[in-house]
Amino acid sequence: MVHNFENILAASGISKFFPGAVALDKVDFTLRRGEVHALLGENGAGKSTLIKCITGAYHRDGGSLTLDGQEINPANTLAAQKLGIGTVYQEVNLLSNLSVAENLFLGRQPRRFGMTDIRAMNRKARDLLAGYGIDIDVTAELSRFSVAVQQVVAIARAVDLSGKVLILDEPTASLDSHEVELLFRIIEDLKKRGLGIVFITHFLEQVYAISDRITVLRNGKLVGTRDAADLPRQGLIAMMLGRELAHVEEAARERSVAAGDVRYRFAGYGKRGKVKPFDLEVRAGEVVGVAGLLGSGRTETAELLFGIEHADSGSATIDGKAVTLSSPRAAIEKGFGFCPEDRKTDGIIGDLSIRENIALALQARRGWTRPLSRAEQNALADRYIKALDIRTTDREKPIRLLSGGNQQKAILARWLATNPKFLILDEPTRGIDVGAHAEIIRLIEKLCADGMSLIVISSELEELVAYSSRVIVLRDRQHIAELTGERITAAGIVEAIAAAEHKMEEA
Amino acid sequence: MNSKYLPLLATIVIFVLAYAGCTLQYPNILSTRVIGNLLTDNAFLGIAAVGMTFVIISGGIDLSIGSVIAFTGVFLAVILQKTSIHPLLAFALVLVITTAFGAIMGAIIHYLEMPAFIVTLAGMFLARGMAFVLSIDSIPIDHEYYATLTSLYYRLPGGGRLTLIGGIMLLVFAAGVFIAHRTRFGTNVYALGGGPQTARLMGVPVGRTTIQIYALSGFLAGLSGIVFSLYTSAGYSLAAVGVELDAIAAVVIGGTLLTGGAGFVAGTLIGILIQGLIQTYITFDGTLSSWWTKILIGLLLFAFILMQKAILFLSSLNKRYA
Amino acid sequence: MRSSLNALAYRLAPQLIALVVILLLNFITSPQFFNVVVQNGRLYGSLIDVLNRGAPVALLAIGMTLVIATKGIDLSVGAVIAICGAVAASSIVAGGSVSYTIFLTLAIGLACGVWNGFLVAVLNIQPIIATLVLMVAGRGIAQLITEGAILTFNNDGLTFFGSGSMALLPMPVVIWLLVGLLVILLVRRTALGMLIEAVGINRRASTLSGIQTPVLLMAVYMLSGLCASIAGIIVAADIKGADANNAGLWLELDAILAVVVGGNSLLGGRFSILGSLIGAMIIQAVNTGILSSGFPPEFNLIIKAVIIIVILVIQSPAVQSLAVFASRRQGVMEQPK
Amino acid sequence: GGLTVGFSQIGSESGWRAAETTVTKEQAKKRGIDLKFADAQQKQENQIKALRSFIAQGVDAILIAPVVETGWDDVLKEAKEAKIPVILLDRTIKAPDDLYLTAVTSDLVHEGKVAGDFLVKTVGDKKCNVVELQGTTGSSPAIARKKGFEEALAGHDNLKIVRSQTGDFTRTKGKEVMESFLKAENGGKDICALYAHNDDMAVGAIQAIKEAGLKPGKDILVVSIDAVPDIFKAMSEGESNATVELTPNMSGPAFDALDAYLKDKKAPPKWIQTESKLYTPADDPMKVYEEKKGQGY
Ligand SMILES: Nc1ncnc2c1ncn2[C@@H]1O[C@H](COP(=O)(O)OP(=O)(O)OP(=O)(O)O)[C@@H](O)[C@H]1O
Ligand SMILES: Nc1ncnc2c1ncn2[C@@H]1O[C@H](COP(=O)(O)OP(=O)(O)OP(=O)(O)O)[C@@H](O)[C@H]1O
Ligand SMILES: [Mg+2]
Ligand SMILES: [Mg+2]
Repeated sequence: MVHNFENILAASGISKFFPGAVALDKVDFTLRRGEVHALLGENGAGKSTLIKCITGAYHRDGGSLTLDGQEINPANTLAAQKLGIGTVYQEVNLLSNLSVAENLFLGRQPRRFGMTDIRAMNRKARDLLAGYGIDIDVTAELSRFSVAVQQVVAIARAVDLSGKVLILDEPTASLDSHEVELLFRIIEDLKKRGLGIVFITHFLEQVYAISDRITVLRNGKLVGTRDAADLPRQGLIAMMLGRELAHVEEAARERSVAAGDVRYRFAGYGKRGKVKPFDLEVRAGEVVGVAGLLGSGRTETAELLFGIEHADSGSATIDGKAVTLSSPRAAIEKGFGFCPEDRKTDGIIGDLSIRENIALALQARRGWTRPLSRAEQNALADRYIKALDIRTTDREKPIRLLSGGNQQKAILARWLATNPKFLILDEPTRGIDVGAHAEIIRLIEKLCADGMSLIVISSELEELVAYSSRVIVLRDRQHIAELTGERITAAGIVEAIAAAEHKMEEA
Repeated sequence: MNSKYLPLLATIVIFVLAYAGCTLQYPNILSTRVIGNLLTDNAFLGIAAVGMTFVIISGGIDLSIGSVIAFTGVFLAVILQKTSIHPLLAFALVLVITTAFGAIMGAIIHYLEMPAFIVTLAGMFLARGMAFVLSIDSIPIDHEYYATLTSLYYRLPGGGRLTLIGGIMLLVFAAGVFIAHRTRFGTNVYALGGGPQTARLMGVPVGRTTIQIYALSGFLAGLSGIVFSLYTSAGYSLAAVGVELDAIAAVVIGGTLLTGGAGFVAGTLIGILIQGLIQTYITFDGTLSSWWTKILIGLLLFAFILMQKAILFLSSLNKRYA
Repeated sequence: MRSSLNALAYRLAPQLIALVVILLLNFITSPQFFNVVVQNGRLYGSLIDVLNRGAPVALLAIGMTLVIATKGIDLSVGAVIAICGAVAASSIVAGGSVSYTIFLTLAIGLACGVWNGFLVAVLNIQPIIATLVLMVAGRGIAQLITEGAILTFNNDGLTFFGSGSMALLPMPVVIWLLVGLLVILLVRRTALGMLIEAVGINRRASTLSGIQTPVLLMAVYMLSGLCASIAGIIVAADIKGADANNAGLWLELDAILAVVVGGNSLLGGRFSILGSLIGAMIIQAVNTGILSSGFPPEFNLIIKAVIIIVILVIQSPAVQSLAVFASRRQGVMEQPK
Repeated sequence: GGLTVGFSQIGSESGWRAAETTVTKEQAKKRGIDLKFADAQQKQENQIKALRSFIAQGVDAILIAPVVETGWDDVLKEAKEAKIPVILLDRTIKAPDDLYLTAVTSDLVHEGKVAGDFLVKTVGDKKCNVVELQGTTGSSPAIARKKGFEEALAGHDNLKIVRSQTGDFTRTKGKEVMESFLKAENGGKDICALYAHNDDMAVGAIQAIKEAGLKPGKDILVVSIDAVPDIFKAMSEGESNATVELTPNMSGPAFDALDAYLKDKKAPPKWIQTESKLYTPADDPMKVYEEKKGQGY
């Protein structure tokens, strides 16, 4: 490895071992001044681990780090921050009990006469967020805001902290195109100021949109570093997966196939302060996509359907029979399943093993008196670990030790194990690598061919377009449009959202 | 108004209502004498509860404070009896000891990754054990400086007294509010309560903050012990048994979440006053047997929690997002 | 089967080692400690005393383990002991039959659990404060029943549970072993254990997975109340009287300590009842050891504190991982949450 | 009539104290006194609070059973300034004696001495190993009763305290500690007498002795203090050898003194000592038991 003077950050021979797993095996990585360097790889390849080794969140087990030619050994993230390395970790790592402003300025609050100058802090916070097009009450607790807003706050904080290096670990996972554009503009700006930027994502378009160089990891090993311009998309995927990926997204399917009878009917369904009453029909074997901007009420719609929130108006019928969905359990008994958006707080049971996490919903439905035998659980877990390609050393590993994308797959497995008839997926592909992404889309199509009904919420319009037979568009907690047939295109969805905006402004 | 102040507001509303209710029944309760007593009699509990508030906001718990108060009292009594050093010096000495005691517990909690409940439970045994070893007798303190300090008070109109120790408690609360909301340390305490892993990733010095929190609690327990020894002019190794539970109850009634991350120092003051009010009410009534006293204290505690829940629930109905 | 036994032994190794070390210390300070003889048809000796005197804490620890596994805590168990002791004594004194008395007492214990469970699961009150209500009021209720006096009784049927014996073992030992075994079978032979762990680790995610969280929480507090009521019967039967003022006083702390010394996390989740039972025996071994050592009582607390600290330090994750990865430096932050 | 008197009781930690409370309430009722009762749950701070609150209410007099000897000066001064006479019940305090009207108590050290003297007399010249069950560590009865007992034993080298441990004044602990004593002293064969700081511990210990296959009262002499009903039952069965009475009727003499003081301004003596009567099986224990049963023990 040439230690080029242009390198602002150089990591060489980084190793990291976990009990029973080699997460990083002598990985080299260099970051130049003024470049955007994409760090890519499958779920569990070791990207986040590398980042954490660089920022001192983990103690590395081998290798060295230099910043500006100087050897560094940040003992913790605070030390890294002081060295001018700002980081957005995967999953929003902010404190939801603090105010937005406090989150932005934690540890470096402006002070006057030795005490925190709250007014100045709030002012600076507002200014900072204004640069990202967000105008919110910065004194409110962070938990009041959606994942997307939180993500932007995390980015704003990291950018503000980074004097030399900015590291972004899947920062765009819960952002929509508008915010992504904003973020990219800011990155360009920082680039000009000579910062080095590390960018981790599973969206290949975004990689090509802004990166200068690309480093690929596989199974904790370095595969190689290339200039983005010289690496075609197929080549990149091959580097990541170690094999060619057959037909990535060209499975443009003929819609209207197998759209059976209407099985689920929600009429005037809504809840005051959450979602305005809406009508929804779902047929057997169809995928209903749900689109909308951030905070438009998609997740809340899903929560209403699954009985987490109680509808205060309207009725629900299944196969013509009226039902009440008073709790998740009631919904599950009717054959519902729900894969939540926030896997950390709503999905995984961190300390339980992958096996138990997968078996959980099925077990809950069977009741405690009829335990799944160990052998049954093992079979179940093995089946889905294989089917969804969950990367793990063994099924007894606590799920919190899995990489983000693999956790997502395990949650999906939990619901598939219950053989649901009606499955609600909220951002199912968030943080999932290209290989698995294709896998999941294929799975959705297969489920649907088997007669399952699905509702899929996604911010990735292409994805929605690919498998939905109908797309519901939400805005301001209101169902404003339903697209069918030919009208289901990315452009069509964007148009529907914009049209509503127009209408509202006129009103 | 910011919704996070709701629990605090609920507590204040309940307190005012309860006080009004008591006054209707026993007009004397509104006298400055009773109000002065409320402050004086709960001074030591209040001071210790401020420390407990910080600990609980950070997601921990400190069970050692009652024992530390007893230890402080015995230590002061013994040292003032056996040596001729000035009480102020003795105060400084004991504060150093209790602060260090707290800091060591904090260090054990952090570095050995042990639950605070257990570490401070051991600390509780240890501190009281040390008090026993110093002396099992109750020892009066008859230093004239003590007499001077205890005779300091401000006479309120109506015959009540704002005593030195009552004043100290109010000052400690003021300082506590200031530290919680106006210093980086304070924000770090809340950050720890929000999640130590996340806080660490965000660059909060978790170890240092943990140690500081328990050191602060130890310091305040020591100060509370000094106040207690002024209050009783004595040291006794069996004093202040169970004060930690009273303090925890006050903190929680004051709207602080035991899971950490949210709460108010000022709320704790109200919590203390509510408990004091319950007791005052019971003595004014004066007809309850020992057991009915306990049952009533339990029921009133329950009633306060319930009212708090009710107010929060009602207000959440009007909020847009739960 | 064998491998899971091995895993169990490995998991409980620190507790077992601690128990052995304490017993050896006891042997050193009082050499007669291991003498066990058969007398009056039952085993008799300091070692048996440890098992026998540890019964109330062991019983409480069984329920407490499950409560703690759900991320809760039950401070009321000491008071429930007092209530149930008082109920049992007054029922017997009033002429109730033994079986009726036992039934009534267990029902009252369950009712206490229902109350706690209701506050925690339905009203969503923080467990420590919810159970504090009964901790404070409960002792008052017990005194109300006995009117503050020690209610003595003389009924061989009831005293049998305190000082009788079965298969050479004192009844209290038989009872806690039996209850322990039953509860372990109950949670491990059914899915209950896993569901409880899931709720303790992530309540919301568990609810979303279809677990009936409130029912489960309620059940756990009820079991804790039941265990406390059994302990209450034993404590009352032991002294042939209900001492509402002192029965079970501060035992909740011992029970929590037993659970933690048994290697369970206070943050909920994974639990081992067997570990808690060993923890209870460790604590009782310390107590009995202090009594038979002949040190002046002023030192009791210090000795206890020091021993507990040493045991916990040895068990602490930090020291353990230090021992395992003797030289290699370990990640400080292991959980990417 | 028409007096209002505040009574700050320590708590209800033992049957004896419950009896004291009952007797006090009865005495007040008999004299037409309006008694304001406050239970302090064993906490001094609660007692001080109660006293302050009595003063704020303007009661005519205050009775207090102080939980500890020290720490009362300030609040007693306040009472004095408010011209409210204070009478101490069953325990004395370390404070200038002009701060209270009088103290109605037994002599705790003397109680221990009476128990000790009984043992010395009973044992005679025989060699005798005594085990002692102490009260709650640090409590004044435990300290004083130990002291008095040791005074009585001084000079009698044939009597020796071989083991002494706290039983917290409770039956359960009394039994548990006695069990360990028995095991440590050769199955109890080396123990000739038990001295317990209160009857409750003695009752627990008697059971332990029986369960160890020995005869309490014969193989091991049992001496204790308080004279609660249950010990008389044991005595009638020959299982206890002596108890020293601590009368629960402290309030009777207290109210008498108060009446005299309020009517005639006659200051009572500073210490009204109650009798520490020794009961042995010769005193018809069952009769005493029946007498005492109704007193709320
Ligand atoms: N604390 C830990 N203990 C054991 N194994 C771990 C731990 N943390 C991570 N791993 C393992 O290390 C590997 C790398 O994980 P990492 O989080 O770095 O993946 P990633 O490339 O960021 O994946 P993703 O795209 O899903 O975020 C995974 O196989 C994971 O299971
Ligand atoms: N820019 C914003 N400013 C203020 N509040 C917002 C903003 N974005 C989202 N929110 C709030 O966050 C909450 C999240 O709503 P919800 O999760 O139902 O939206 P969603 O359509 O599912 O969006 P997401 O893509 O984040 O999941 C909403 O109550 C919304 O009001
Ligand atoms: Mg990652
Ligand atoms: Mg959403």
